Amino acid sequence: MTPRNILRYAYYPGCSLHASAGEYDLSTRELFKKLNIGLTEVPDWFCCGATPAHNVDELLSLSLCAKNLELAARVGGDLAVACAACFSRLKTTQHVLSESDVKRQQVEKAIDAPVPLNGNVKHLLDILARDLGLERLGQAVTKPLFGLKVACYYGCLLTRPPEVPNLDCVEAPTIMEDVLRAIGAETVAWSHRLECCGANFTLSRPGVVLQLSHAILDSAKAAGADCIMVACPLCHGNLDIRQKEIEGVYSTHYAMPVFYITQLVGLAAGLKADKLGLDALIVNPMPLLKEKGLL
Amino acid sequence: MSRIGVFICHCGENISRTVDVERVAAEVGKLPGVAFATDYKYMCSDPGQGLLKKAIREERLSHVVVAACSPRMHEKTFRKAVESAGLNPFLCEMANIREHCSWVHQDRKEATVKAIELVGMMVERVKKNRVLPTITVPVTKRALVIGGGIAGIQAALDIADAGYEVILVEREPSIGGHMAQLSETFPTLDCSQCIMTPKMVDVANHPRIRLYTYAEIERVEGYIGNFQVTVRRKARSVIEEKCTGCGVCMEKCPVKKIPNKFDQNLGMRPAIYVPFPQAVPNTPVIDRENCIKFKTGKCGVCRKVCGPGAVDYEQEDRLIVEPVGAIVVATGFDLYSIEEKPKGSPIKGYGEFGHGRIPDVIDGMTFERLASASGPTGGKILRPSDGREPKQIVFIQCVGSRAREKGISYCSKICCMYTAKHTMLYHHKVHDGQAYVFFMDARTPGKNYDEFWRRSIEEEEAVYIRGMVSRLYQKGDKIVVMGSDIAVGVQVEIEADMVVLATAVQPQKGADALAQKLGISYDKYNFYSEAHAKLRPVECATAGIYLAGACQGPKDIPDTVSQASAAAAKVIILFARDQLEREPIVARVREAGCVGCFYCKKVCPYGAVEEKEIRDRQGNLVKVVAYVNPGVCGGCGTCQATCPSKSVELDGYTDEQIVAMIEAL
Amino acid sequence: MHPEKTKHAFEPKIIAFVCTWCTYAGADLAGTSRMQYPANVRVLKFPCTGRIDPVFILKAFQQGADGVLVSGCHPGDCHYIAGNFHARRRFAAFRKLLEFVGVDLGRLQFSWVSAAEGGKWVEMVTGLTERVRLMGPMQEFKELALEEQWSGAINTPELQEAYNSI
Amino acid sequence: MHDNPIDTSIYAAVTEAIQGEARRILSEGHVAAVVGYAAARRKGSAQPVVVTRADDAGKLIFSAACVNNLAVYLTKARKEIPKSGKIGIVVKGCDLKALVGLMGESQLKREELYLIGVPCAGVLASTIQPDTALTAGTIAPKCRECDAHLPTGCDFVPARQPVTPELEKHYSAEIARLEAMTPAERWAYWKGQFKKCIKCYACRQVCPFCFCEQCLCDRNKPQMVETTPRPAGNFAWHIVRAMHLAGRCAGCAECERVCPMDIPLNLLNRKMAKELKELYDYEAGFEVREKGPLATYDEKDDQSFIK
Repeated sequence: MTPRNILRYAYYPGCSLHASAGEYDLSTRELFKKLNIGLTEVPDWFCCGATPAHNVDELLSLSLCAKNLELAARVGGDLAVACAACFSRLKTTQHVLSESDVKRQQVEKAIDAPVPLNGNVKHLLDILARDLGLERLGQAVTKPLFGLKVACYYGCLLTRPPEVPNLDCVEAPTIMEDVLRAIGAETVAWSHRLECCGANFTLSRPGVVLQLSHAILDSAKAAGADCIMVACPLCHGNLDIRQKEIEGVYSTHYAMPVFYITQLVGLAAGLKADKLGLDALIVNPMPLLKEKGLL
Repeated sequence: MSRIGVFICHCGENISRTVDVERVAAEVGKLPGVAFATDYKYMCSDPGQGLLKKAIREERLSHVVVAACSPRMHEKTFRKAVESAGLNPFLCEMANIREHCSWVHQDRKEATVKAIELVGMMVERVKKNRVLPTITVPVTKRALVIGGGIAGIQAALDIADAGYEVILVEREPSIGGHMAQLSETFPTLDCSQCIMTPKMVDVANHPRIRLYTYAEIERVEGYIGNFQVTVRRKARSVIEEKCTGCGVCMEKCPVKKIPNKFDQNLGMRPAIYVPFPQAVPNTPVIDRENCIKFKTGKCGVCRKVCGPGAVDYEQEDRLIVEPVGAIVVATGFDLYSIEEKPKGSPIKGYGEFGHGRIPDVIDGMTFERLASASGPTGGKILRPSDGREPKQIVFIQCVGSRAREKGISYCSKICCMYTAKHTMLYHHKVHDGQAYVFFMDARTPGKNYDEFWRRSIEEEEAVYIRGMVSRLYQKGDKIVVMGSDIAVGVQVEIEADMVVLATAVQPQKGADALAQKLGISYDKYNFYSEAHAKLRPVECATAGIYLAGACQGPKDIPDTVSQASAAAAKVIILFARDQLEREPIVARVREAGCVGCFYCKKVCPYGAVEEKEIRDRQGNLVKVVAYVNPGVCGGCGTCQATCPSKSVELDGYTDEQIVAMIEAL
Repeated sequence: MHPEKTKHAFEPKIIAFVCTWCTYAGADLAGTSRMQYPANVRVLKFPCTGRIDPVFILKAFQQGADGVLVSGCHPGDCHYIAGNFHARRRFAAFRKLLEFVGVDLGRLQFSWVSAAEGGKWVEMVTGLTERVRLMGPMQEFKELALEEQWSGAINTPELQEAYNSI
Repeated sequence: MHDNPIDTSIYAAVTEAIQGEARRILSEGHVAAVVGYAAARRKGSAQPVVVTRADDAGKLIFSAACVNNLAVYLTKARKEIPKSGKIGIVVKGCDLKALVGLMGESQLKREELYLIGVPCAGVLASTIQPDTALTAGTIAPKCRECDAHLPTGCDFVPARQPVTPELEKHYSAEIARLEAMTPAERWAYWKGQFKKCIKCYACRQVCPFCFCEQCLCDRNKPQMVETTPRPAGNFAWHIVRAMHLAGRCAGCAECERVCPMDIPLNLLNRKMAKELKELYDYEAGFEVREKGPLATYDEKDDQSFIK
């Protein structure tokens, strides 16, 4: 039997982490290695359908996730998910299928296997804050992020809809702040922690995304944050990649680095910049990190 | 052989639509012992009861079964009718073929079969019914009123004015309740304190009202006419009889900065305090949690400065037992919290709108204190955060109310009106300010109510936006309120200086615990349940206990006062008699079979079982058996179910009656 | 208006022992709210669940009940202060005994239904009726009632005929 | 294994001590009578006896044949017992539990009794000839799981320590076996057992707790339980009996001993005792308690079975 304090997970990176958010994947793997948390990538995983699928074909979207859940169950253990959208879809699928026998039967027919409805799907945040625990996380810190003022950005999917993720309080979560405080960073109180960034509209209706993300960046800046921390590749895309464009459209200046949670925690745990993919960020974080003496 | 009469009611069409009543009468008529069976349109009507009485006389009936609605509805009616025809009322039973049959089934055949069986069961039961003599108990002509808000005050004054003694118990140091906190009242805008304080003084001066403030109900025993109530008088640390109310102690108290609950924590008070200047009694209380003397043992200034020597640090809680005959419950309401999960509440908090962490997002009661001339700002509308006058103010209605997803589906009833009042008060005090109201529906039934609401829009320039607010957040020193205007179909964003939430009306904290002490029922929100929603709206199902005010459901002041007077009238009706007839549903011991194991005594929740010695003629002890005091017995029957030899029996629910019903299956 | 009614091969007999203050009132509320539930249940009213003797449950099964529902006030809500607490212990023990002698506890349902829970009453009655319908008739006690004394088997044709004609 | 002898050598010394103590309390007038065991006519057998004179104290014995629970002679079988004065009684640990229960139910008063406790290694099973040696095979089933070899709280106990080997537990094993069955199998088992019942009511007669003047099952208004020895009535009787003893019976197993049809009656009682121990952590017979587990409650009692 595995001792209780050794953590092992099946790992579902999701498409973004193999593409635009490669640094999230890299930093997650490196950080978990450093923290002695086992990750086994689910063999043969595929897209969860993310934000568009369920608007087009509910059965398809449920089946995609159900199949992934089934693949993950073969690995065994709880399933670790990095992307907020994947997390939301996998959890939603479990929720919908356990509420409706009819849908469950349809999906089981489609994937030709029983859906594991009781397996735990966990976001990385949950694993760091609760499974590992803030105390052990704190012990792993070799370079506390003293003096770094971070705006924790949850986005819309990590806590919503209220009945699904059960990660933290819907309207006033603190899990990100808890993690950051454990690694020595300072967190700012700001208003747009849970707003929508526009997510997938980044391609189809960029105007909407610019407006929404502008409000988020504006609010973070007004609150005195040095940088933003996210736990979702879609949020990251909109806040980081689009930042330059937003500055242009709204004639303003932010230069606000946007980190993944694993990057900041990795930094505090003593990982080097190249192991965390910090060079892959569009808004260059190096000047800030140098200024704060964190490199 | 019994001659049972069975009467099947159509209840208009309520029963006959689904149940073939003629068929039921025909089938039941064949049962052994049934001498007469008929059906009738409305059994409870005067002709229906006449039919019943006539049949009893002409058919020489020995027992009666009425198959109609729930016995909870009309058992008393029919038993009375049977009694007036000369039969013992307890020889009449009801079969419930409406609530338990015609209304819950649609298949006529199934419903008819079920009705026949239900009536058949009752026929078998009634055969075993015995003549039960009524039990009379004396009535203690004193009333207890719990809660010293407007409801309790009104009820206490009415009962006392009728000539009976009243014990008024209030949890806080002063009576007055929420009404004393209000600024002005709708729909007349007269000052709340001006109409409230004279009544408070009346209570204090009334020769027949004994007032216990800073006191709670510890225990309630007994039954209608004969309650024994234990009141806990919490240690006030000031002797009421000695205190003159001069207030020197409060002036000299070195601790000054304790948020005053009466002012919704906006104003400050010392550690020895009265909650507000017009408090009744005007006797201070020491808040032991904040008092230096109690925390460190040093200080003692108040005792030094008190001329009459009224300050007593050693005072302890006192338990006082008061015998009363009736109880009026008037514990009032509390406001819903927008925090995530308020402590001790059965209902989750709203969990939105800043969770109570944005200082300028306040609730309606806080606004009342700001608007009150005797409030912490002297009646000026000022922001709690920086004391500036808000120029844009947003009112949000239905915060928690009618929010099924938050666990509350009811309408809080008073918010539409008080929000309209708030917009007016605001406009009167801040002439260049603008008020916005987000609302779902405006509910303004009541005399002069709709006129009042229209005035707020038409004359006082409040902007009403139909739609709900999705969220609000602090931005600089403004609060950004984001909502929708569904009338126009646009999203609205207002940068407000202050936001007032019309949070839902909820029962007082601890309402459930009090209900359990009293043995009264309450709904899932902890509002107390009346005996009948329409016909007995002020009585509890528990005899001798009456309800007044918002503890029963959200109510405005006129409704509360009306109900309080109604409750008082009920108490006065009860006190008009010297003796009270009580239902003879009590347990009796069959002494021949009793072996004195006293299991009955061990389980009796009322302590009604006593030990009785049986002696022979020479005076030798034969055995010790149980005896049930019929005045104390509550009639639950737990003793009988527990008795191994079934030597104690609950009249009206004997084993014979119950087994007869089971065997009739 | 009327939904299609399914005919079932077996209609169980359900007997419900309820207290008058909470569950009976809850059942009344189901009525005044015009909720619908199977017509199989027959309600016996008691002042309190504390009055319900386990023997009644046994008796009900012996009299041909296929399912028994016992329901009263939620803990703390007892009109008689503590009757339901006593009942809770009594039934906790009694159901273990029934289980031990081989009664399928699927046929015996205990619940708290308050005066405000008309919907829960419907849920309880419907749930038990449907479950018992699937389980089939409660044969055990019925067969027992038909069996003669161990020494008095019906072993002659005349006796058999006389027996059958009863 | 089954022939393993059980050491009963202390019984001779115990007998002597009982006689001595009985003689003393009778002669000093402490008690009006002593209820105990005396040798009966068949070789090695014993029977209950009431000794009222100090001279007769020598009749008292204790052996592996002293199976009866004498508690019943203090309540409903009081005929031969003097009406007034303190009564001495010889009690094994198992019998003492019944006395303790009866005190809790106001049927006996401790101050009216003089308890002579017996250190006991076990007695013979009811099916064994009384002159047989006590072995792992001949010992009574209840003694296999005895937890009261040395009675406590008595007025007098001979200072002897019984040797008590660890034996296979009979009732626990049987309960576990039955619990593992399906409901239908259990029903068949009990049906087979209860079918045998001839309603002689010996079980009721011998039970110290069946002290009701009129048994519920003898009443006819209403008739709660069918009285004829037909399977339906038998079933009801045994269920009612087990329910009425729940939380009270401490397992003297007299019902099972006297049953002429060998119905395992104590098995039902032990099952109920086990459940009440698990549910409410209650064990009958260890201390005088005013309220048994079914005469009291805790607001936090388990209600997982209630919807």
